[in-house]
Parts: sequence; structure tokens; C-alpha cells
Amino acid sequence: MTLTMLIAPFVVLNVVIGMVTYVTLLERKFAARMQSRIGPYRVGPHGLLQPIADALKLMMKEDIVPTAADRSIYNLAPIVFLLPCMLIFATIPFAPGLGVADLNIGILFFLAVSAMEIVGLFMAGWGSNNKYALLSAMRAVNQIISYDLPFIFSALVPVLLAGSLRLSDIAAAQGGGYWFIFYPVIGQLAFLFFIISTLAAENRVPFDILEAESELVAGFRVEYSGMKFALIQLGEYAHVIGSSYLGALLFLGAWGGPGPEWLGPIWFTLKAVVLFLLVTWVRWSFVRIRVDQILALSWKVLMPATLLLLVATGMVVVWRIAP
Amino acid sequence: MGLQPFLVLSSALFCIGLFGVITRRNTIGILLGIELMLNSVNINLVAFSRFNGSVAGMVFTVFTISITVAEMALGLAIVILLFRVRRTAMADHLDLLKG
Amino acid sequence: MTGEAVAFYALSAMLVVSALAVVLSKNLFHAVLWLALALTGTAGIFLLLDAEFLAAVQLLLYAGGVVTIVVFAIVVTERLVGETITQTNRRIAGGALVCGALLWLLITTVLERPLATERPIMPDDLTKAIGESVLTRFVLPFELLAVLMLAALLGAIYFARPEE
Amino acid sequence: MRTDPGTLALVSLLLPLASFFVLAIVAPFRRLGRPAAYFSVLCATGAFAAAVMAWLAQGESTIPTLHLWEWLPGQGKSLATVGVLVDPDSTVMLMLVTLVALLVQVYSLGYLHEEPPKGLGRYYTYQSLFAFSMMGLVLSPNLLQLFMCWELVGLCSYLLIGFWYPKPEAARAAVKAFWTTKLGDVGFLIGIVLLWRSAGTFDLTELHAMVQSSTLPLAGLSIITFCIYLGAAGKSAQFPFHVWLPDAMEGPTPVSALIHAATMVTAGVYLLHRTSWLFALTPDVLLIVAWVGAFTALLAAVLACVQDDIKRVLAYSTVSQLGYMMAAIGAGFSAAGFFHLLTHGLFKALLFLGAGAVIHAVGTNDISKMGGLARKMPITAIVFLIGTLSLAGIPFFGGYLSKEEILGAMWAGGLPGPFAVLMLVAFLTAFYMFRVVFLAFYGPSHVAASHGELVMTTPPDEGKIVHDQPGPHSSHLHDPPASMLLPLLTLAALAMFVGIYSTLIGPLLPAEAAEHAAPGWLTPSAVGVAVVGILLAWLTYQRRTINPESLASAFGPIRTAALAKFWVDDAFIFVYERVLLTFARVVGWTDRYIVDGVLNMVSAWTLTAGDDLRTIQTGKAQDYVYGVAVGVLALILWMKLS
Repeated sequence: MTLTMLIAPFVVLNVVIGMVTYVTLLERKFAARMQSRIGPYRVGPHGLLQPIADALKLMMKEDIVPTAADRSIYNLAPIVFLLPCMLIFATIPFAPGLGVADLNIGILFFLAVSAMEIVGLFMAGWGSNNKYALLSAMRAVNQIISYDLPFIFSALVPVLLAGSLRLSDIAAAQGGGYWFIFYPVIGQLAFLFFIISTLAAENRVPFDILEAESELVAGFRVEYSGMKFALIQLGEYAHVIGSSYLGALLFLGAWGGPGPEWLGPIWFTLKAVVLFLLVTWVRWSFVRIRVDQILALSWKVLMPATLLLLVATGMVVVWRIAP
Repeated sequence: MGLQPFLVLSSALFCIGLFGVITRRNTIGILLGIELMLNSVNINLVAFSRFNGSVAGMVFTVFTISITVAEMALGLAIVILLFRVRRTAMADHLDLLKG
Repeated sequence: MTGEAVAFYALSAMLVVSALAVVLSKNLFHAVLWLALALTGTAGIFLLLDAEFLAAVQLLLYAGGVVTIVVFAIVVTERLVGETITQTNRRIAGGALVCGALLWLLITTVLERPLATERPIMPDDLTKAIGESVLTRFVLPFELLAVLMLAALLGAIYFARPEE
Repeated sequence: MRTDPGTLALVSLLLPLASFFVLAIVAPFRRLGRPAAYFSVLCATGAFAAAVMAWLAQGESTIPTLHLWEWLPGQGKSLATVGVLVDPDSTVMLMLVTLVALLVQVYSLGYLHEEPPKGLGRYYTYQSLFAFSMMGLVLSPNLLQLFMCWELVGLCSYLLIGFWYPKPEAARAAVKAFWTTKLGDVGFLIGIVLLWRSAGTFDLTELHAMVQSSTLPLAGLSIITFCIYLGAAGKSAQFPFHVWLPDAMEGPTPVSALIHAATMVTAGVYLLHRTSWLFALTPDVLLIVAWVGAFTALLAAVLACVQDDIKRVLAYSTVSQLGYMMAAIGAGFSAAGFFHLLTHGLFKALLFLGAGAVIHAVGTNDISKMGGLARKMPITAIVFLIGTLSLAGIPFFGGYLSKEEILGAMWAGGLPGPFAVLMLVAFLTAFYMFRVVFLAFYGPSHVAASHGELVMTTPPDEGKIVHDQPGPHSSHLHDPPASMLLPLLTLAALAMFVGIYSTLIGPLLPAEAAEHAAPGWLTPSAVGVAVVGILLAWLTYQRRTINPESLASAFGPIRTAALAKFWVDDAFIFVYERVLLTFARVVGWTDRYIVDGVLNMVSAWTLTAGDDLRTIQTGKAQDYVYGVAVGVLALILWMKLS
């Protein structure tokens, strides 16, 4: 066990937490611009210290536990929820050789760990002993299961094209500007499906039925406050950022870009942020859709479509190799 | 680390799972016990596969996991159906097969 | 003790504790969560056995899939009953005796055998090896598995369909 | 043309099969009747043409052609094959079968013209199936396929005898024929299986090769050949299995001509001829064959002398001639028997068809109710006479040379006993056949006087035909229509041709060239015996110089015995009623009170025990798992301790 093995996770964890805090600010600013507002402006120059103020406020708030709650579960839930959201960063290489663990099953690890997020989510919903929270958790589980398969299938398209499950191999396969999103037809379709299922897996608009304010108040985290609420928020945003990184890696050539090599991580982050903004744009532009529509979209459209796409990709790969 | 610790661990898990299957009153509890037992079998398979240098055990683990998921879905569907029909999840009450 | 051994014993302790909790916990929901922990621990054991792919599959299918299904079942049945399901055990002494004896027998059997201690060298990319043998040597079981999955799917749908 | 004879034979074989399938499956077509009949006739024509071409293609060559398909795959080599084996014998036999089948089918068009369309369709379906089965039997390259076809022809025989199944006699005769032949078939099956056990093959060619290289184990071979002979005896109506054949005359007359004269009944002879190299290894069985054959010939000839039913006379004469053939085979000259089979097939079919024409016109089988028909039906009378002369073995007629050959074979085979018997039979044959001729075709007519009462009192012998027809009247008597006449004339011409050819030039088939030197006195004496028989019949029934009654009383006891069919049927009935039924009663009692009693006791105990034990079954899955766990524990403990 070398020292770097301990240092790398520490660094990544802190960078991610820092990023996530500032991503919230980015979203608020972006949303404000879309609505012709200015957004946070008071704390610090151009409101740049706003996230820190938010964090401090949440930390100092009173921690309330409902009387009827299943206490142990209620208390554990935010951590169990946050853990997989942070773990997904473990396998992402930010530049050649720069990452916590470049597993040979990287993408599978990513998918498996992000699937575990449901457990924490459900714990939160159940532990609160609140009807809204439980309903919300149920909806979340429902939706995440439904969109897991299209998510995996669309992510498998770059895997097939690159011929490896290792994320750095996938990134390397797109070297020289041949990003998989430019791959005729297949690349664009896979990217579209990937974005849609990412939205659903992150429970973002238009798939945010689990925290639909008009129906369920604030969803599964309705009973949480203070630091626990902050942890859940942190997890959610970390998940979004992680997915954005994954999308950038799978389809947008990861660290590839003009300029010297040390610019790589910057390019990668820039692409991820662009994806994040895309998601945010969707969030503030679209309306929520019904539960049955969400399920129908997954099982009746995305599932067959991604499956066909996967088969087509397989044929392309075989055909490409065969002659 | 040899093969032995893994086998001991899997035996322990197996017996605990068996205990659950025998003693639980609730049908879902029984299913959980079965899960544990299958899990210990998987550990066994992978351990033997690793220490024999053959990939077959791992392949069968993949099969086991998939079959378990299928079996679980079916088992739970049956439990839910039993619930609808007999209004109970207690295994003691489910004795239609009584001789 | 090497780091691997430390990891193994830690995982084993966690596994045994969580497994016991699965079968002894009074609260069914807690039992399910303990099961999730046990399954995750098993994934860790797989990692120790160099089977990264299986670890990932274990997490993805078991911890994700199975736990989800179980949670569903609890919620659905609970709503039907209208009260929290408490979970009790019976025949504890007999069960413990039988299982304990079985465990003792198994462990003594395992310990008295000379078993492999060295790991033979296996292909670098086990995932690839598994994938290749699934589609060559084990292709028939694999296909049968697909049929089984379909049958299970249909069966589950049939059983759980709404009452007419 | 030099086409492969095997392919041609296969075509010939498959045409009737196609016809059968079409008629059997396409029910609406079958129910049309006539079109179905024409289709079947067409297929039979094709089959005959193919058979002739196969014979021509085979020519002088004695090299067999084999077409085999694997049927039952076995270890190493296939257990059983199906296919065709084409050699000179099978092509000639094939030609005979297809020819008679074709002529009979044409003949039936006229004979069964009163039959409703549905029945006609059914009749031709059976006919097609029979043609296929018989050809399959003839061409079969191994004993297994032969046995299957053997059973198939038995089935067809059953179906066709019982064609007018509403008639109780017909249904009874059908069942009798079926069971009697089945008795022999069981022996046949046992023989085949035993042979397979000792030789390891069903294939005739391989068996022949084994016999030639003396690799076939001789131990137990006598039992095998005897068992096979049993099958042949059943089919070929040898004593004591001959009882079914006269009764089988309840079927339509064309069926009798085809199945019970020319083809199926000769299958036994054919089988023995095919396997003559096998029988040659077991002279003791051959001796049995010869003696039984001669005895059957005598018995049937005596029986034929006292019959008044024209078809029964012919049937007994068939039995008698089959005895001839068998005797020749028993003497070790199977080729002579086979030759007689061929010629007999021709003229016996001719006789039956002629008899059918008479019956068709007169409406009765009884010769005492005929007489003077020669003037009304001249052509029928002539062809019938040709057939009779052939059967009697008069030179220039069909059966002359073949009969001589058999007698010569008996002499050369060193069997003076059977030889003497057969000489006697030759005399009797000429006598009873000419008795029929003189009573039916010459002398005073009894037709007109008897016909009214006939219709009123006696049940119609030929089913619907008599019912539907206006009572036969002497003024209505005339030669049959063209469709019936044509086969008659064809057969008559062939019988004449064979007779003249063989008398002047020698045996028709090169394979039948005399294998033995007959003593010079044989031919004159055989012909002389026949002529004496004819003379006796003439004096008795035509000139009436000898009173038939006094002739009868001279042979009183024999006549009485013959009228009672020598009590063979009674013996069968006795065996059935006394021995079998008594045995069955004993077995039934044992079964009911001892076997069942023990079983009832055991089952009662089981029930009680089940009632007591079922409390163990709680119906709870967990309890079972608990039991399994304890069981596993016990098992591991046991394994550890032992």
C-alpha cells in the first residue's frame, strides 16, 4: 500500500466536494440567466462565496429527527446515499494515469455503484416514516430500475466501439478527435439515449416525479434538515457531476483537446460542465411528465431502441473487424 | 491466504442462511435466508475457481447470480400472490400441501 | 498479516455479523438492509479473489436488483396488511443445533483436508476469459439461462397481475 | 433402355403407395367411387409397366440390385434397413403381382358396378394398399421389412375378406383368416428374431453370404427354419392352418382371385423359395415341409371333390396346389415350386375370375344350381376350360410343365411317398375340376327353375349384388361386360402362351431350367393320370354312365369325413372351447382370487399405512427443509464415521 493510494482518493474527494459546492452556484446563476434574473450576488464578489455561506448555514441548523422515525436508518441514510455517489469518481481517470483506480471493469463499476444509490434513497424514505417520503422513495426505485437497462445499454455502445470496459481505454480510443459522438448515426443516437437515461437516473426534470413539489412536498428528503440534508444534496449533485464526467468520457473524447497535455483535465472538466449545463437547461425548460409516461418511455421506447442500437453496434464492430 | 478460510467463511454463511430458512416465520424472511445460502455457494464457486485456475466456476457464478435474480422475482411474486389470496405472510399458515 | 488477510478477516467479520443480523433481526426491513450489506461484503470477497467482474455483477444485480425487489415486496405486502410486519423466529434451539452441528462438521471437514494455498496464474483479463467461455464452452447453458429468465419474467408477471 | 432395374422396381412399388395415400387421405375424392377406381387402376397400370421394364432391365443378369435406406441406426452398423432387392426371382414375382393386381382392379370395375361409390372407393383404397404391401414383400431385402409387409398383406386380406362387413359370415371369415394366419406369424416372428440373434442381421444378402461361407452357426437352426416355416404355412394355408382359406371366399371374387389364389397365399412359398439356401441346411425341416405339403394337397383335393360351392372348390384346389409347391420346396427343388407358383398364379386367377363371371351372371355359388352355361356364356366357358386344363396339367396348357417339374422333383428328391400322394392328387385334381366344368357349363340347366326360390330363401352369397340386381334369369345370362372379359381373355392368352411355350420349347425362365433329370415314364404317367380323372368326371357327370350316388357310396366313410371337412375345424373349436377356455378359467380364477387377493391385501395395508404416515406431512415447506437439513447432517455424519 503506497502513500499515493491514500493521497489520491483524498485529493479527488476534496476536489469533488469543492466542485459540487460550486456547481450549485453555477446552476443557480444559469437558471437565473434563463429567467432574466441575476441570481446570487450578495455574498462575495458576484456571489462567489454563496456556496460557503449555504454550507455554513446548513451546518449550524438544528438537527431534527421525527419521533416516529426509524432512528438508526434515518441517521444512516444520508451517508449510505452519499457513499456510492462519491465512489463513482474512484474509477474515472481525469487524465492518462491520473485517477484513483483505473479498474479493468471501470464502466461496470461505475454502473454497479451508482445502482446502489437506491438503497440509501430508500432508507431515507422509509426511515422518515412519512407518507410523502415513502411514496417518493417508491417512485424513485421504480424509475431507477426502469432506466437502469437503457442506461447500461447506451453506455455499452462506446464500450463495444472501443472494445474495452476500462475507462482509460475508452478515452484513448477517442484520441485524435474521433469522439464517439461523431460516429455516424450510432454515436448520436447512443448519446441521445444516454442523456435521457441519465436524466432519469438522476431524477432530474422532466423525470423528477419523486420530488414533485406540488404532490410530494420535497420528496424523500422532506424530513431532513441541517447537515443530513446537506449530505443528501451533496450526493445528488455529486451524482450529476459524475454522470457528466462519464458522458464526457464516453462520447466527448474525455481529456482530448488542443493544447499541451497538461490541459487535458481542464478540457475534460470543461466538457463535463457543458454536459451539466445541458442537463440544467433541460431542467429549467421542460415540464414534468407523468409516472406512467415515464415508465412507458423506458420500457416501450428506450429499452427496445437501445437494444437494437446495441445489436447494430455489434454488427458494425464485427463488420469493421472482419474485412 | 489459502482456500481454507474462504471455505470456512462460506460454510458459516451457508449455515446461518439455513438457520434463517428453518426458523423464520415470515415468507420473505425465508427468501432472505435462501439468498444468504446462495451467496455462500457463490463464494465457494469463485474460491474454487480461483484456486483451481479454471474459469468455469466464475462462469457458473454468473449463472447463479442471474438465476437467483429470476428466482427471487418469481418467489416474491408468489409471496405477493399468497398474500392476496390468504391474507398472510406467515409461513406457518401456508400448509395447503398438508397430507 | 498482509493487507489482504486484514481485508479478508474484516470482511468476514462483517459478513458473519450481517448474516446473523439478517436471520435474527426482528424488523424485516432492517433484515433486508443487513442482507444488502452482506451482499456488498460478498462483492468485496470476490474482489479479494481477483474476480472484479463478478464483484461488479454482484453489486449490480444483487445489491441493486434483489434488494430493490425485496423492498418492493415489503412495501406492497405491508400496505395490504396495514401494520408493520414483525419478524419472529421459532424452533430456534432445534435450528441452531442442526445448523451448528452442520457448521461444525463442514468446518472440520474443510480443515482436515489439504487444500490449495497457492493461486495458480490465471489470464490477465478474467472478464474477457469469462466472456469468451460463456460464448463458447458454456454457450448452451447460457442460452438456457436466457430461456429461464424469460420464463421467470412471464411467471412473475402472471402471478403479480392485478386481480380480475 | 438400360435403366437401373432397382429404380424401376422402386417406382413400381411406390405408385400403389401413392395411390393408397391419395385415396386414404383425400376422403372426398375416395367417396367419388369411380374416379377413385380409375386413379387406382392408372397407378396399377404404371406399376405393371414399371415392373415389366424392371424385368427387361434385369434380363439375363443374376446380379441383384440393391437400394437400401437406413431405418434403425444401431451401433456400428444399422440395425435395420428398408429398400428393394431386385433379382430375377423378385422381378418375375413382381411382374406377376402387378399383372394380376392390375387385371383384378380392371375386372372389379365391372364386377362391383352395383357397389355404392363410397364402398367402391374403399375397395380400391384397400386394393392399392395390398398391391403396395405385396410388392414390398416381394422386393424386400431383409426379413424385417418382409415381415412388416407380411403383416400388411395379412391386414389387407382381413379388410378385403370382410369388405361386406355387414354380412356376419364375411366378418367372421375375416377374423378367422386373421387369427389363423396370425398363429403362424407368431412363429415367423420368433424365427426372425432367433435368426437375428444367431446371425446378427436381418439382411437376406448377408445371410446368404454367411450360409455360403459356412459362418452361420448351425446349432438351433432347425428350430429357426421350422418357425419360419410356421409363418409360411399360415400364409400359404398348409395343414392344419388351411381352414381359413375356404372361408375367405366370403370376400368379393376378384379379391379371392388376387389375394387368395395368385399372390398373398403364395407369399409363404415365395418366402421359402427366397430362403431355400437356409432351409437346405436343415433337411429334417425340409422333410416336414414335403410331407405336410403332400398331405395338404391330398386333403384339400379330397375336400374339393365334395364341395358344391364353386368358389370353395377353387379355394380347396388352391390349398392343394400350394401343397404341391411346398412339397417341391421340401424336396429341395424350390425353383420348381416357384415356377409352379407363377403359372398357378396365372391360371388360378383366371379360374377365379371366370367363376366370378359365372356367379355374377347366375347369382349363386352353387354348382348344382347352374348347368348348361356354355351355350349362354361361351367365352366364359372357354376361358374357364383353359384354366381347368391348365390346372389339370394337360400339355399345351399353363400348368403342364410346372406340375411335371414338381413331380419330377419329388422323384429326384428321393421321396417316393409324397410322390405317390401327389400323383393321386393329380388324378383327383382333374376329377374335381372337370366335375365343376361338367356340372356348371354342360348338362341340363337348373338356373331358371331355381332362381325364384333362390332369391326368396337363400341368403345372397355375394352381398349387395344379388340384392340390387333383378333376379338372374336364364334369358339374362350372357358373357360379362368388356371390363371383366378383358382380364379373362388376357389371362387365358397368357396361360395358353406359357403352356404352349413350355411344352414345345421348355421352361419359360432360364432360372427354372430343369435341375433334375426326370425319368422318361413320368410325363406319360402324369398326363395319363389326369386324363383318367377327366374321363371319370365325364362318365359320371356328363354321360351319367356312372351314377354319382353310387360313386359316393363307394367312398362312403371318406365322403362323410370330407363333408365334415375332416373335423379339422371341429378340432380347432375343441381346442379352443375345451383346452383354451378351461385354461383361461383356471388362470382367471387364480388371478381373481389369489393374485388379486394378495394385491388387495397389500393395497389395504398401504392405505392404512398411508393414513397413519400422512400426519408427518405438515404441508409447511420449512418443516421439510428442516427434515432435509437433519438428513444431510445424518448423511455427513455417516460418511465421516464409516
